[in-house]
Amino acid sequence: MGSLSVNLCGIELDNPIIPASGTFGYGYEFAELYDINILGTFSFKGTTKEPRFGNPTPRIAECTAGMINAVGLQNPGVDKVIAEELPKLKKCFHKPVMANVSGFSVADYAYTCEKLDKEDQVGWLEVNVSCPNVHGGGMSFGTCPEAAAEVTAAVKKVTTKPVIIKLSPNVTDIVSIARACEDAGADGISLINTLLGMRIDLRTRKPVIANKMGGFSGPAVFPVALRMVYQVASAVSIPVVGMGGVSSAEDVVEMLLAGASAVEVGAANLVNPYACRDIIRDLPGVMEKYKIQNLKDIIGGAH
Amino acid sequence: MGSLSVNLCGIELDNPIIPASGTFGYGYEFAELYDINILGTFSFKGTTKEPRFGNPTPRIAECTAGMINAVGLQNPGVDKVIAEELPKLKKCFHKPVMANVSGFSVADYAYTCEKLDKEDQVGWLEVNVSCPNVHGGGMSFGTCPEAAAEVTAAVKKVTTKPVIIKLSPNVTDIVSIARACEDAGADGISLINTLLGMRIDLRTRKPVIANKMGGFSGPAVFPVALRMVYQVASAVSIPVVGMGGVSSAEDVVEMLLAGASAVEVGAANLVNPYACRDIIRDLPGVMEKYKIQNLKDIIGGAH
Amino acid sequence: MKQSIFRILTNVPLTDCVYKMVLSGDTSAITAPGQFVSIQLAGKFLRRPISVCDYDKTSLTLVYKVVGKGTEMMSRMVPGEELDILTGLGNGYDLTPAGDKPVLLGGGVGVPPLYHLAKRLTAMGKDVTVILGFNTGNEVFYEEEFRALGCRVIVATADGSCGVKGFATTPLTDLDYSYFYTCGPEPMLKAIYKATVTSGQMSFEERMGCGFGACMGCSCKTLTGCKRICKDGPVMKKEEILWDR
Amino acid sequence: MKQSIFRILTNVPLTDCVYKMVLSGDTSAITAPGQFVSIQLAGKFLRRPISVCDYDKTSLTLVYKVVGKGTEMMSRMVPGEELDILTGLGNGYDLTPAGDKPVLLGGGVGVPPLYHLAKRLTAMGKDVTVILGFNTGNEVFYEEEFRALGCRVIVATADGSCGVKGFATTPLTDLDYSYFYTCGPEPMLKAIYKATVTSGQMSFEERMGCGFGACMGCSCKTLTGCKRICKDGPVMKKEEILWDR
Repeated sequence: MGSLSVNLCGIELDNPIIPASGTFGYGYEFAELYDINILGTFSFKGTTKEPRFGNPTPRIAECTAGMINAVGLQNPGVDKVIAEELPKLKKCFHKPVMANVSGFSVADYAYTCEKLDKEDQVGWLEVNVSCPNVHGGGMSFGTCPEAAAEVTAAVKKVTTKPVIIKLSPNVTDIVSIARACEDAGADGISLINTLLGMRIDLRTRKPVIANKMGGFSGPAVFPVALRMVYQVASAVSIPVVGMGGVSSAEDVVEMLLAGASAVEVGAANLVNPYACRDIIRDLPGVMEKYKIQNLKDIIGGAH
Repeated sequence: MGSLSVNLCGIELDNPIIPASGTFGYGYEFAELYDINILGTFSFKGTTKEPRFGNPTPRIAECTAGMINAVGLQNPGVDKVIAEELPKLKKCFHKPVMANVSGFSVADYAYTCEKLDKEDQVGWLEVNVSCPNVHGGGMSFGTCPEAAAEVTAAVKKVTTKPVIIKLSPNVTDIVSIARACEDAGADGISLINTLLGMRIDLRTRKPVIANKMGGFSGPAVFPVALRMVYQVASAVSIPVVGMGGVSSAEDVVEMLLAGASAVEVGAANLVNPYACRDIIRDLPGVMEKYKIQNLKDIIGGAH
Repeated sequence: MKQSIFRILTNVPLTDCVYKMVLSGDTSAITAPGQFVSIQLAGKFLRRPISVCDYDKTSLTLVYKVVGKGTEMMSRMVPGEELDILTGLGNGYDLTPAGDKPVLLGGGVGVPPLYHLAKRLTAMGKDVTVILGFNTGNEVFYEEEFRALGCRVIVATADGSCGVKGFATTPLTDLDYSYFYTCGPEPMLKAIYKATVTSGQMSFEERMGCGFGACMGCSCKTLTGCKRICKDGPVMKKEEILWDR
Repeated sequence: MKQSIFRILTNVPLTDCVYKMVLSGDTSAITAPGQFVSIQLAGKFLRRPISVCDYDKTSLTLVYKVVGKGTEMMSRMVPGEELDILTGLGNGYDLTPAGDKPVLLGGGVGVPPLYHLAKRLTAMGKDVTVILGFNTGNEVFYEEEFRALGCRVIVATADGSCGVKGFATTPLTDLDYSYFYTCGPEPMLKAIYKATVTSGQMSFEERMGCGFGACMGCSCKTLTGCKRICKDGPVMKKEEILWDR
């Protein structure tokens, strides 16, 4: 049997499967369901400088082949994450983990990244400049090349760990933003974050989500995600982490062919808590069906 | 029973249902299936100055809850449309029709619109500045407020008919583009055109579509479409025509609540040729269920 | 929590829009009354969370109201059909503080989770009173089922068309009880919070993403910190509830 | 064109990956051999276009190859299940120019639409030769069915494991025929275009959007202008074909 291993910014992964931030908590809830050490790694809940409760509820709306969420970066804040969550995480996960960071100013991002940089188990910093659910926050950095570059440069100054910038799909020109991050020193790009979406309740005639709009994810967004991964992978020379609606081993292979070096799985974890385990189980069969020896070999194969 | 009628740029429609351009030809194929005069109106196949064969095949890729097309504005050119298609259309459709126009330069748009302006049956000009499938064409106008405004102004000069600008969703700030069109004299905005998407064939390891990428439509895009309709409707004072994944009478009501004055139905016509007939048939029942007296009354109701 | 396949044994209407579905399958993950299950439905992205009405080693009883396309789909299912279900979700009711004369208050579709609770409390020899609140008489269900357990059952309808005229709180005034358990719409829970003179437990509802604590979609603030309705709830102690969430 | 519901009567494999499905329903919209139908499948957005193998007033026979998830779904369907089908799509074969000794050439899954054509031609008293091309012997199907119609049947396999070693064109060289009809993969069609000495008709394949001429998804250039494979085709006259499309 061939190899599932891939390399992400110098760190070898047993396989390219990475549960996406915000769909896997800090890991330990899922560790009750299966041994999460079978994962390539996972990206933990988006962490900010200060604790956040997030947005009012309802925060969730269902859509055809997907869902909208407007959680709004609920998290206990970086100090509590380091003091309380990471120790629990360490007990059930023994590989380098991806630390997902959000902020409301360049200084915020730098502050939080500098603290997480000191944590041995943190293998990568995934810097989210694309949260659609915080007003005047995250997303504005991800919709302008200069701002994204500024955040990238500030974070690179405070860490020696690989920095992966997570981009928003709600932009006219994803390539210019990815290039700006690469030029500013980013070690990788991950995309796509959620598409800004909305639903209205016909009974109440009001938006379903208290925050009106939210981030749309699920299989419905896969073709948009794949297109952007393909565009960015052909424009930058740093690794790309593909995500957006990935729910099967076939989707993973399609993302790798588009140019992704690894693949994050998000909404699928919420409807099937065993989604990532199942994908890892199914990959060898799919590789055999499509005559793929090693997953590494097909990265960017469609270009 | 209440009324289904709505008003679009001064022209009364029996109901808000409008088959979208490129999914209904010039009407007569569907006239063999049902009396298309039950429609509010329809937007005919995108017409350009010169004849176009369009893109090489394959032009179609299937997705979860949607499809990608890369037809590339195949049409016989405005002269032949006026000489051959409109007379056939006139035989089976007796209401004002929406003329959909694309171009590759501001002059193109003006030329084609000026010719169609002289056709009595043309009620509205829907100017497509958002085709994702023609290189250096259509879409570039739709991703920049100044360019969209320039096209709008040029078209307004050559016609007295209502001009509706059809916008692309593949932008960072849909509102600024809609406002620029309104300021340039647009009588209405229609959105969304398709999202740029892609699929890769795992067997061939190449893009499914010969043109690599194409326009993604179908129920999957509905939440993004609804969000943009809501944003634009609250930012402009001209009528908005909502479209994007609409497949049921419930979807139509949701679009009206978001602020659409009328609703275009696209991909649904391709999988169910009777989709628009069925939606019109189902609307009274849905109105009764949600206690809606007249459809006009609920336009923008969710704001 | 456990993911497994259940087979429908029966699926019958109790009222115009409330149905009772009995399924056979592995219920080993269900540990307390008041927990819920989450059901995958063909063509729907999110699972449907439904409270557990009753269960034994091999069977599961769900009483659900048809409110949308998903539950309507469920109402059309027939015996023999299979469903992918996550079981053992949520914390459920804690029986230890019940005392000897607990009262259970259910409003509309909030009634079902109280049934297995009543079964357990009566089995413990408690003197159980059940108050069932509905809008009108033809919405009433499970009155006889609770009686058959040996509970004192009081029905209250807003329009007085059946039982006491009023709300679930109405009969409380002249009732002697040691503790309360309730489930129902939030306005009713607020009224019960005010009307009750003892401590108790309340089961809450919220739009959920995952149903098992991963997505933070159903978070709420309490006097003891942030809680996830799906994982740390749906049952909360009266003492920790913060209404202005 | 007509949209209606068909009920599956039988659905059996003919080879490892080719299945024969017989359905009952309203076939009144089918007007010529070589037309196709378009099938809606649960969970799939686009319909699946499948050529008509045979039909009478009340029944429809489809012979299809499992190539993806959609056709695999079809292969698992059982008698009694219902399908939403658009019938009477495409132009179909024109029988008038057949002459008295027509030859029919089918390649792999291109064989089925030739069956009803052969039935009609033999019923007209024509002397029909059918050449069936496959890669290897265990892929061969419908040889006996064509014989039962009274056709002369020649099987050709690329590896020679059954019948003549070679392609569908191989037996043509020393065959006397008045006209040809063919359906199969494009490389085979090109070979037949070159090898045939008479006029004829060829049926083409393309990824389709709607299947009834609305979306321009399957357009191609011909010597007589732009054509839609789904509506103006799938059958084209040899004389109008432009290979460099």
